[in-house]
Amino acid sequence: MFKKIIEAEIIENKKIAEGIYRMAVKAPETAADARAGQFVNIYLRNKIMLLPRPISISRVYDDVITLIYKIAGKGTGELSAYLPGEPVRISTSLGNGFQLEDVFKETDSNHNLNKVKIIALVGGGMGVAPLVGLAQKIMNEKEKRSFKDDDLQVIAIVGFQDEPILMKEFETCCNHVYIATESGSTGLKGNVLQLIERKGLKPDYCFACGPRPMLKALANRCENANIPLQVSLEERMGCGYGACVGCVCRIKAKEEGVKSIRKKVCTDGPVFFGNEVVWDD
Amino acid sequence: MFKKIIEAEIIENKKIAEGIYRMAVKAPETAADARAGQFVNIYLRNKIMLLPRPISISRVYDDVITLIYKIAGKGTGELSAYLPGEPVRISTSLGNGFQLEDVFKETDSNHNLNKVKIIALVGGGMGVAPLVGLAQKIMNEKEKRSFKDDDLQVIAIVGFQDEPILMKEFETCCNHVYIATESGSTGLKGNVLQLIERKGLKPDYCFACGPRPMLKALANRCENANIPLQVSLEERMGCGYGACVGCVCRIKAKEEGVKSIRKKVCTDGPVFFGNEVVWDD
Amino acid sequence: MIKNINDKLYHAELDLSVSIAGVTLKNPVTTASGTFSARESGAFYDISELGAVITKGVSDVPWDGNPTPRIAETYGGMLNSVGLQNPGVEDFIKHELPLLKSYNTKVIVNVVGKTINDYCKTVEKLDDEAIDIMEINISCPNIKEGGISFGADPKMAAEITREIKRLVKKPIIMKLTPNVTDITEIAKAAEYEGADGVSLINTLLGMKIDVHRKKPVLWNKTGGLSGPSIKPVAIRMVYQVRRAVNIPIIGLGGIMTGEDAAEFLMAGADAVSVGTAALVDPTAPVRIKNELIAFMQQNEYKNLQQIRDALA
Amino acid sequence: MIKNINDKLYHAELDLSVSIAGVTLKNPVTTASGTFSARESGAFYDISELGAVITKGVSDVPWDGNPTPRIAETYGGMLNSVGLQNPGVEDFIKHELPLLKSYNTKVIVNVVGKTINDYCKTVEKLDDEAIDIMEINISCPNIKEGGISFGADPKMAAEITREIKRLVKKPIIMKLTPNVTDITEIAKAAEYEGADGVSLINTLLGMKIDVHRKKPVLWNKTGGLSGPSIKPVAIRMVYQVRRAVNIPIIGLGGIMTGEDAAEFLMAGADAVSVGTAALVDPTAPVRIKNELIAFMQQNEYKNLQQIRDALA
Ligand SMILES: Cc1cc2nc3c(=O)[nH]c(=O)nc-3n(C[C@H](O)[C@H](O)[C@H](O)COP(=O)(O)OP(=O)(O)OC[C@H]3O[C@@H](n4cnc5c(N)ncnc54)[C@H](O)[C@@H]3O)c2cc1C
Ligand SMILES: Cc1cc2nc3c(=O)[nH]c(=O)nc-3n(C[C@H](O)[C@H](O)[C@H](O)COP(=O)(O)OP(=O)(O)OC[C@H]3O[C@@H](n4cnc5c(N)ncnc54)[C@H](O)[C@@H]3O)c2cc1C
Ligand SMILES: Cc1cc2nc3c(=O)[nH]c(=O)nc-3n(C[C@H](O)[C@H](O)[C@H](O)COP(=O)(O)O)c2cc1C
Ligand SMILES: Cc1cc2nc3c(=O)[nH]c(=O)nc-3n(C[C@H](O)[C@H](O)[C@H](O)COP(=O)(O)O)c2cc1C
Ligand code: FES
Ligand code: FES
Repeated sequence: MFKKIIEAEIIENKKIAEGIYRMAVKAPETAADARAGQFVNIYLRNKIMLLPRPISISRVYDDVITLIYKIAGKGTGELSAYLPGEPVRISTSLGNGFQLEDVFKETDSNHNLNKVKIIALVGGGMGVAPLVGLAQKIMNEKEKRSFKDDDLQVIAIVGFQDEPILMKEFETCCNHVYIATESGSTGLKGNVLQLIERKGLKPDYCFACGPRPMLKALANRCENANIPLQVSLEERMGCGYGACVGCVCRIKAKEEGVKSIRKKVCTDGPVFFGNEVVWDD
Repeated sequence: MFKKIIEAEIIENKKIAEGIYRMAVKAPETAADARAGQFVNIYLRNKIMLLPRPISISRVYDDVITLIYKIAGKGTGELSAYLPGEPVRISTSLGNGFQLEDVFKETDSNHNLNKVKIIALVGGGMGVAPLVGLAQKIMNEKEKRSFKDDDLQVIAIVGFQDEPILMKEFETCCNHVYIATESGSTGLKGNVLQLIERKGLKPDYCFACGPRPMLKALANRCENANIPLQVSLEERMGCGYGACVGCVCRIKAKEEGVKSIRKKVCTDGPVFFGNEVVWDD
Repeated sequence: MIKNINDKLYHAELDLSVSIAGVTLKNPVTTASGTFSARESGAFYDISELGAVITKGVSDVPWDGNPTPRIAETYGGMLNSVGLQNPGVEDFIKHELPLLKSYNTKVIVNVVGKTINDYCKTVEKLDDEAIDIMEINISCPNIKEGGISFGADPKMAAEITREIKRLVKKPIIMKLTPNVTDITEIAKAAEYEGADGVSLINTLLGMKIDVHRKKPVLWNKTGGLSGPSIKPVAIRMVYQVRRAVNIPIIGLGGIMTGEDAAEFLMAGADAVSVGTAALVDPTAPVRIKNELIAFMQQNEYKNLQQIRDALA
Repeated sequence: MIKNINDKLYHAELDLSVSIAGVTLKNPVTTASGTFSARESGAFYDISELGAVITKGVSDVPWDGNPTPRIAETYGGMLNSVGLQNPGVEDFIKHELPLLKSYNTKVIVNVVGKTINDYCKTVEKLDDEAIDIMEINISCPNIKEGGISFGADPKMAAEITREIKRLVKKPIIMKLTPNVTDITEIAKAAEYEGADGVSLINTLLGMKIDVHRKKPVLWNKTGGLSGPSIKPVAIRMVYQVRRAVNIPIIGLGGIMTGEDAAEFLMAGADAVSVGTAALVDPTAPVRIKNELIAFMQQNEYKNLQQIRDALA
């Protein structure tokens, strides 16, 4: 199937917190094969801004996808003024999402073999957006496999500057939600790493999305504790589909003689294993 | 009084002929001192087009001005999509309009002294737009001075490619309307010069606006017949208010030793006397 | 916008073909180096619709490129400081070229190097491969050594052209930088030394500072400016170079539409490349080809030469 | 957008002043040459609000400029080929200068010429007048003789700077062209010969073809590209020149907002000029000054030097 840029219809575009919006977009071709951790390119109307804005797919319901975005500049500022009923130019789904196969790979027939008992979704700031979709997806998988909570628990560990977002969504799909805020207004005063420490959380598998310093600290912790970790990275993009080599990150090389190579976040990622990433780039 | 760029309200924006629109704009500060032959700068929304679009003020009613424009490119294309109720950024009135003082200068107290018995308004294509306002203005002046048609007649001599515009407006304000079309669909098949010839029209004073070749031929004719002529010129503009010296035309010099000088259409014009203009520039 | 126009449909009336350095392109639209990837661009459109593909720069050995951020957006344009990251010519021949050859289009390989010797090693390896033309990038502003200096000095441009021409049988096109006082000097030097064509322009050297973060947006500080904002400079240079040399010109810089492509042809280009537009709209190269066809039909041009001859 | 901020209101906390070549401007915002006219710009705002006005180019004798069309619009920019039409220095001194002097702002007179002798005659006449600084335009791309060649060659730039410095007591600022391979060479030559400052950039040489009318849009074919589309080139050059010379820099090229002005200051400019923006919005110079004040307040800068020192 060819990838495409489509004219999608805006269903909803609502402020859900200070400077943060949820946009629901009817986009059958995007929704068809979207998976948690993938993103779409949004092409703006103001033609002085040429480059598409990459935004993670937060959730998918039938042929509607939802996007959670923060006003970070002129482009996202433009988005926030779009009205329901108006068209928006977006791409079909881009990048590689989170790999749930890796979690479930030994459990296909007999869930007693399942080694992963607790999955942690670790999110910081806007990084929580794709984790909501992931939580939903895991819940569906649990149902499909008739897993009980004894077989598999999903916990969300999320941190914010001040105002938490998407709490209801996490609460519906997760067994526990742990919150930290820098301001201390909700949950623990501090960050998600301190939260994990303080609550003594011991997940068997982690998925994470958020600011790079958070991801780096978490990767370090997971490596030491031997916990598999998938992270979704962010980088400034040109094309968002692999043509410009603008958006690279450094990944440990598998071949001999080479220490590391630069891979494209947009097409090789944005999701990588935490222990593949060279964090001190 | 400072000149200004104002946010005006669109009252009407209607197609009046193929590719031609009338926009009525509520703009008290522009309307306040607008005179026939002046123009406004329209500042576009699409910011890849930086330069204002100059459009003649066609008519003024109270605090509303009307603009008649043709879709000539992207900028006027954008204008044609504006909706009533929306704002439009325009300037207060710019340039020097037609000088009626010159016509009435010897008639102030006693209209028997009036040497001008027939005023012709000669328009080609979009050039008819400002002449409508002028016709209205002359009618008002006639009333003010209680001139009868014996004292002063106003005739419109207008030419078009195919479809005449603003005919009702001319008919209300003028004693006669003569029409030529290149296609022959209405009136004489030909141009306004041929129309003047054919109908044997002998005005005492002319005001004209239209394509340069028409103005040039008319200026030639008026000079030979010793008929005063005011023409409104067009030139590609940068600023529209006299800062960039982009929009010049060549005007015969009054000083000795210099043949001609370049003057700014936007601030020294757009209206000049036909015999001042160096037509073969 | 016209979509999916079948080339054949118009063959009877329209001839879009152009011969560049002895190689016939079925239409004049190519991809600009560094803005195209067979696998990823091919996910959006059928690459066989293009006159040729121009690959991203390949070098003798793998290049790592610059750290990120590598991309910044500007008013009607963008800056990049990718720094010519590429896996090296051998990897290119093994992994990328077979895929490119699977399409029905010509293959032009963009070559970069830090020394004349680098360039020579790369072109020698490519000369025996099933490629059509080599485009020698002597103009990239994003690497510290070499690169820019070759394209900014007529003597260096002459020398590198001469050395490469001595080594290879395949036609070579020199890709010129606009960051020079007189681009016709460089073009003439390349022509004199036997270059089979020139392509212009590469990016203008630019910079953007984030006044809130108080640092340049790009890690590399400066980067190459591309996109519609630079088109007037590109058109001027194509016009000047057309009047200075007789070899074919591939024109590029800010082409966003079929009319833009026609503007380059009128200025004197033989073919065109689409760069930044393909980042702004992944299907741009094909859309622009189709818009050019529509332009030719509306204005009754039968072939490209008629457009090139049209300028008064 | 903040309007009508009274300079005095902020004097207690904010110091906007800057000293250029021994002349103190009360704020760093000036008008770019060729985009300002005292009478006409003064119809839109109070000229006394600006740090200085820079006049359009004046020459020894009246210049007629180029035929029209002189203006073309481009993507995020514009081309002009006014060709330095002006009534000559004597007319300027008689008719324009008295009006300029009636405002409470510094007067910088832009000077153009076709030969060194032309420049010399003009600056001598201006040197005894009540002006503050002369800006020597050695960079206009719109005239056939002289002009561009002075600014494109370090030797010529040195020579003209030397000759003018010998003649005048007033400070001189050399206005540089971006159409060169290495602008720091020109800046260094000017500094070496005693220039009191440099201003950059003038316009990039560009061209636009009307593909429907099949001819260049400008009568003069090529013209100078200005506006926000060229800002990245201007920022890069100011950044480079700041690190090459010690004399003051007036930075310009595409400044549309107060943040753009701050970007030039961070890149190393001492003051800024607003050109094309004033055509797009007649009140731009004052608006930009007010936006710069707002930027300084929000980011707690107390003076311009703090902005200039901010870049990491
Ligand atoms: C894979 C991916 C997924 C993302 N998902 C989300 C999401 O779900 N919700 C959300 O709020 N934000 C998300 N972002 C960040 C979002 O793309 C930027 O905030 C947005 O592009 C800023 O655009 P702007 O015009 O408002 O800001 P400006 O700062 O004015 O943007 C200027 C330029 O910088 C680029 N840019 C700025 N910040 C970033 C950034 N952090 N990452 C990449 N490019 C950037 C823009 O694309 C643009 O080219 C994601 C980024 C990536 C790479
Ligand atoms: C004093 C004056 C009064 C005018 N009054 C009217 C009027 O009442 N009704 C009307 O329909 N048109 C009028 N015009 C012409 C109108 O300004 C142009 O048609 C319009 O600017 C075209 O803009 P565009 O973006 O649609 O076309 P484009 O061709 O895409 O414009 C591109 C550029 O060329 C300039 N341009 C193009 N044509 C002209 C032109 N003829 N004159 C000046 N600049 C031009 C535009 O301003 C713009 O900068 C007038 C022009 C002038 C100078
Ligand atoms: C992201 C990016 C990468 C580029 N990489 C190369 C390259 O590897 N070799 C080269 O010759 N030009 C390279 N260029 C320059 C383009 O090929 C082209 O000359 C320039 O971008 C102007 O065209 P445009 O405005 O259509 O993009 C690159 C441009 C961009 C935007
Ligand atoms: C219409 C116009 C006329 C100009 N005339 C002059 C001039 O007389 N002397 C000069 O040194 N620069 C002249 N310039 C160049 C500007 O002063 C300025 O260097 C350039 O436009 C870049 O700044 P901007 O992008 O803010 O316009 C002119 C620019 C424009 C647009
Ligand atoms: S953004 Fe272009 S390759 Fe990733
Ligand atoms: S348009 Fe700028 S002076 Fe007339």
